[in-house]
Amino acid sequence: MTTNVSPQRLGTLLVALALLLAPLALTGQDYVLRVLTVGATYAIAVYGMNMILGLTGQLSLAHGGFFGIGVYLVGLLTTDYDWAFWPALLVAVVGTTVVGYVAGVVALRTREEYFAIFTMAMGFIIFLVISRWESVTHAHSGVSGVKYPESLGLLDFSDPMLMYYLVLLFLLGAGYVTYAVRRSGVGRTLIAIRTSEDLARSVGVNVGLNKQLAFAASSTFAGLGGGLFAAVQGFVGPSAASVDLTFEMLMFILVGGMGTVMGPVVGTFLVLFLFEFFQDFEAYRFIVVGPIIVALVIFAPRGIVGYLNAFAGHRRSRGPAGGNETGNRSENRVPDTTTEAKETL
Amino acid sequence: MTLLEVRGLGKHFAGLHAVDDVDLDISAGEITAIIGPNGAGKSTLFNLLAGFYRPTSGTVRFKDRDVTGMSPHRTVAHGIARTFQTTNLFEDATVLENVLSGRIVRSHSTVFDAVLRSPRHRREERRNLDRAMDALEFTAIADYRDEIASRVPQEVQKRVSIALALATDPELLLLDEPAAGLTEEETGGFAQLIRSIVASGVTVGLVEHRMSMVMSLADHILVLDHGKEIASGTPETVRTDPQVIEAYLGAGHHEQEGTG
Amino acid sequence: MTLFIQQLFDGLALGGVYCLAAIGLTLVFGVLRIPNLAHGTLYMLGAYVTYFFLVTVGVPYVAAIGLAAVVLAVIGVLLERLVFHPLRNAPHTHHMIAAVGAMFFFQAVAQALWGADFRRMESPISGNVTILGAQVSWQRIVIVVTAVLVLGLLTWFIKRSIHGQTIEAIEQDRTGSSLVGISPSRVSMLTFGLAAALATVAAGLVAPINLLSPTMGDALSLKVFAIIILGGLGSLPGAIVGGFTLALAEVMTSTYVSAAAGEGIAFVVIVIVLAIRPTGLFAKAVQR
Amino acid sequence: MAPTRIRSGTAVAAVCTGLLLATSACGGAGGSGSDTIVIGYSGPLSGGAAAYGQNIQDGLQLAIDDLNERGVTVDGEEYQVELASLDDQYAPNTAATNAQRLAEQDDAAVIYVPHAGGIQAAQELNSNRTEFLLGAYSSDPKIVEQGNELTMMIPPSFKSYVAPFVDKLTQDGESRLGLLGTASEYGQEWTKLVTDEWRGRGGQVLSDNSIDYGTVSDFAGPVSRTLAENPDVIFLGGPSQPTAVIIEEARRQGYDGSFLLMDQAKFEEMEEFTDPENLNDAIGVKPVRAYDDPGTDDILDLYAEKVTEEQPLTSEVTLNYQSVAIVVEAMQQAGSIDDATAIRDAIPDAIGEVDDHFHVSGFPTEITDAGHLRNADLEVAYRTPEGEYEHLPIEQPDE
Repeated sequence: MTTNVSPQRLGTLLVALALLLAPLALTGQDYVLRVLTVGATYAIAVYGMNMILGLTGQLSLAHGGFFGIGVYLVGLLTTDYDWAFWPALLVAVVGTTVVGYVAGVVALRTREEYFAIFTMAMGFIIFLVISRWESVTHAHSGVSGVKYPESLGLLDFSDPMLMYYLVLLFLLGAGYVTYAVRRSGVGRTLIAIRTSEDLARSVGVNVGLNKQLAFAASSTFAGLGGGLFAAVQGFVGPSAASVDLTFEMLMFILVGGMGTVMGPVVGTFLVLFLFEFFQDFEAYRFIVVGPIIVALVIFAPRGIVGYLNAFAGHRRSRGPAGGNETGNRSENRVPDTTTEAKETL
Repeated sequence: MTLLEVRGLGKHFAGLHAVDDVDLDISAGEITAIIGPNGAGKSTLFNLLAGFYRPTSGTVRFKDRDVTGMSPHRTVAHGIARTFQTTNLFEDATVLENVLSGRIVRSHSTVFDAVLRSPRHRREERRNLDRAMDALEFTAIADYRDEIASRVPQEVQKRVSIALALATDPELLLLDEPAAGLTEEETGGFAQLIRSIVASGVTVGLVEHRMSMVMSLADHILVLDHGKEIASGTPETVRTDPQVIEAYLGAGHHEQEGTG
Repeated sequence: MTLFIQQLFDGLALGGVYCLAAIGLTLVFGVLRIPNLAHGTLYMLGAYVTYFFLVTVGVPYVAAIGLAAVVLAVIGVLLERLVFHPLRNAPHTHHMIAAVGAMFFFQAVAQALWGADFRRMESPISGNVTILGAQVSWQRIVIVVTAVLVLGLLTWFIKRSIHGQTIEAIEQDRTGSSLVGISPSRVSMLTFGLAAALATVAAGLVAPINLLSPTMGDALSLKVFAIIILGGLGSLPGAIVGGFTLALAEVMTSTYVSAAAGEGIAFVVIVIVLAIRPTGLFAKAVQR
Repeated sequence: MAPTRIRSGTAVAAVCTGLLLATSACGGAGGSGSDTIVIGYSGPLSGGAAAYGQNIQDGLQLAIDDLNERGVTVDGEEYQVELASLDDQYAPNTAATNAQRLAEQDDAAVIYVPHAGGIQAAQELNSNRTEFLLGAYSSDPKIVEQGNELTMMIPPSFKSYVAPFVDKLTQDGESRLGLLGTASEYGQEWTKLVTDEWRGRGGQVLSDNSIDYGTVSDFAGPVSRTLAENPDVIFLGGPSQPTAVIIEEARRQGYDGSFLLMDQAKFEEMEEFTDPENLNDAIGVKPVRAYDDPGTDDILDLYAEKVTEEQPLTSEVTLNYQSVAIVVEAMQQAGSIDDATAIRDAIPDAIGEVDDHFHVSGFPTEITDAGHLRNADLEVAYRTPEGEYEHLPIEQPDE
């Protein structure tokens, strides 16, 4: 470990600080706080996508569906079944993990594009079930009156600022887990799978099991994000489980940087901001936003954080860094069909 | 002592007998070479031993344990490591990271250890780093550890793949044409490396085309042709075996890459 | 029984539309390995451009479809040049997001040009014919016949013409074909143009029995993906069989089970098929 | 080396702080001067329901233009009225975010949302912290059943229609009802109500062939399924245009029974999309042009002149048009442009004070305690088998 502060750490610290201090700068601006809070719940789910796509290299398009399951578990349990929020959230997290694991058993039999489309179909089925199973989900009527998290001691979460900090806490947790995984043997395992399944197998990686676990873990994050989303919104409808949402999340992670620790946060907030900013153009905003997305994918295929990391890694000398700290120096390569290694933050 | 015992092993692909009724004993502490013309089934045999293919008949026993048809992640855990004929590395990762990935199979800490940074996890990470560095030094490429794997010279890449295999702490190392495409001089270095691997207590199985290298290195040789064993024994016996000579002459020039 | 016959014909007409749209998508995938999520928007644009020629300019129906197919072929080529060509070496994740960006753009443009409200496009082909007691409209018969015709022509094109053979060559072996002097770049453009034109024909045929709106391609997009996955990515016969299978499954499920089940059946079918055969019905051994 | 490190690290941070600042700044630009009244609107301006969203927007804008022309004075000060619109693509959660933005950044005291999901999501907001009066354009009665005190429900509740529609269409002993409604939120609610009503009278309800009007490529299948069961009456409806296509398809397949139309489908729009003959023997909401309120002719002209001549004016436009006039009048009565509660409380008095010009299609005569704007003499339209429109008064249930 180096003792001086690496650029990645500094960047991370500043992002964290910005997020922590945001509410203080935004007093009386509940709208921005709301965008940030909702964005943070998305970002948590995007960390899940990062786990399966960014680290393990499997493009799962069922993610919006898993998010929706989390949303509806909390939504329905706290209203129709009158549960408290916390146990409902627990059930949402455990429930989506289980659903994710079981879905993974079947889905991971397929590979590459087939896996992508297969999971897209699963996502669509989840959406159809949620939007059509009237007697349970209330279909398009949605669920209103989702409970706030019950207060813990003096903390009353009906205050938007506290709610924000609560979600932020979970977000930091998700970021930390990603960081810890990323620099551990587990992360090495997943990245090995992403780079070459055959080689990973030959060094003794149980490819099937690890993909399975990564898939389940990714849905855990989706469920957590979804559960919090339900509480933040108070009202939920089927659009919280749509395939469109999956693609939005995919956009977040791509803009932020796949496989990086900070990518999901930066990407999510940046794209959401872009969307909000262009709201003033109403329907025509997509004439601008569409090409921006295309341009980002073409010119910054590794995402903002991926790019900054490469930049930082490039500038760093080949110092005595610990193995897992070494940055990626292949930024000049054209992205290959195998997802590239994007190291550390 | 017989480390690996193969009896009646066969693999059929859609009507083709890639490996047919092969017996093989690999003794601990020796170098056993498998030779034969192109398409003889050498690589297929390796794939069967390492669990990449499931045999259609026969048994493989490793350290008196039946490992027939066991998936690769389990054979590696039991101590069988292998390299590939065409160098196969995590190309975008550094040399050290590549070798570290060989430690995955020996790691027991879980996601929770990683998240909680448990003492076990830290101990293990340290040990993994040490073992990886050992492997790099053993293969004499420690200087390249922070280079991106795809950007180092070919010879180094080949050494990385051996270091990667060694990092899994194998008892049996299966090398599939480790010196293919190298110069005469580099090949000499590799022969030296293989000897030192055996000296360090790891048994070696070797698929190789270069007769000179095989004859000078191997303690025991198995000759395959069309998936069948045509001869086996010491280099001396094999060299003079008429069937071997015929197979090699009949197969013509054999100094090429092939899928064995 | 009459109901069954009725639904059979409806299913065949729907299948024809699905096929025409799916073939373009599967060609693009087979040749370029791009899962083009924007395919549905090309279909939508195809419908509007046909509408433009038919209603605004006033050319005859068939000519309108033909002209629109040409316009869309150009748009398809532009899409390939501006969006997918720069991404030719990128992973499919990037293609998908770029396609979403293109989709946003095309939909917004269509809304800006033609408005958000539904449009109706009258076809000169009207009236019914009674087949075995079922009322089948001529438009639907035209759809089936055109689909079969176009599929036949396409097969001929791919087998017989130089360009078609190029497409097939690249589909089968990308590196090999570039060695024999075929420019993959030209083939990419050709494939995209062809795909967009086929989608336009599908849209031009189906528009008179439905309505035009900037989002008309969204639902189709998902289904067409289901079809080509079902058939096996890149497989022409797969797309044809998949198209008709899914259309009939949809129609029959909604008739004999429920309307909601009919909407979801396409996706249930892929989940089941892929769970059993992870590479689709007509999988080709694709070397990557 | 140190400088580069900082530069690269700062870049990440700069992106994020920049984003935060910019987010807080954006939207503020569209804000209001001291002499402006902002009416907020969040509706589907893109995506599948964009046409609907634009109709509502047109209604609001027409009213605002008329009001500005006449001058708006609140508490002695003159004001310009402005419309601030945001797109929510029909997503409830986006609608809520938009509503909050409109309330805080544009200081809109009244915010219109035209879909039940978005209305409910916005109600979670205005019952908590952000205070605004919600102009709820949805005929789903549950939006006023939640007891939200700052909701103003604009159209008649669809509950009002069900019994009279069924009454009319069962006069000759019709007993078999086919279901072919849209699978959208209130399409499903409607289907349920009609089913209950029909069964309650001993009629037979056939299989439910509800489909999503927006995604089905060919309506022939669902239609022939429905017809295969020989219905006497078919319930259907969604956006007018696909509804018209479905009706045409049913007639083409030889159906000669009656249609019971959900209130979202409008006769005047369907007439544009299919031969009006096909619509004979159908019951639905009354076309705007059939009203002879003081302002009806004016608004018909105005709409053709300012918005479009290609499409007919429907109650989607006029009901919202009228309600803006009421809200602004209420502001004048309350003497406040930003106190949502005061504005809501002034509505009962304001209703009677709105200039006749704004009475265009059944102007509300009261607002219920729950917040529903109602016209006591609500009528519906029945298109006879001969193609004439009959107007029938209906009873509205108590709320």
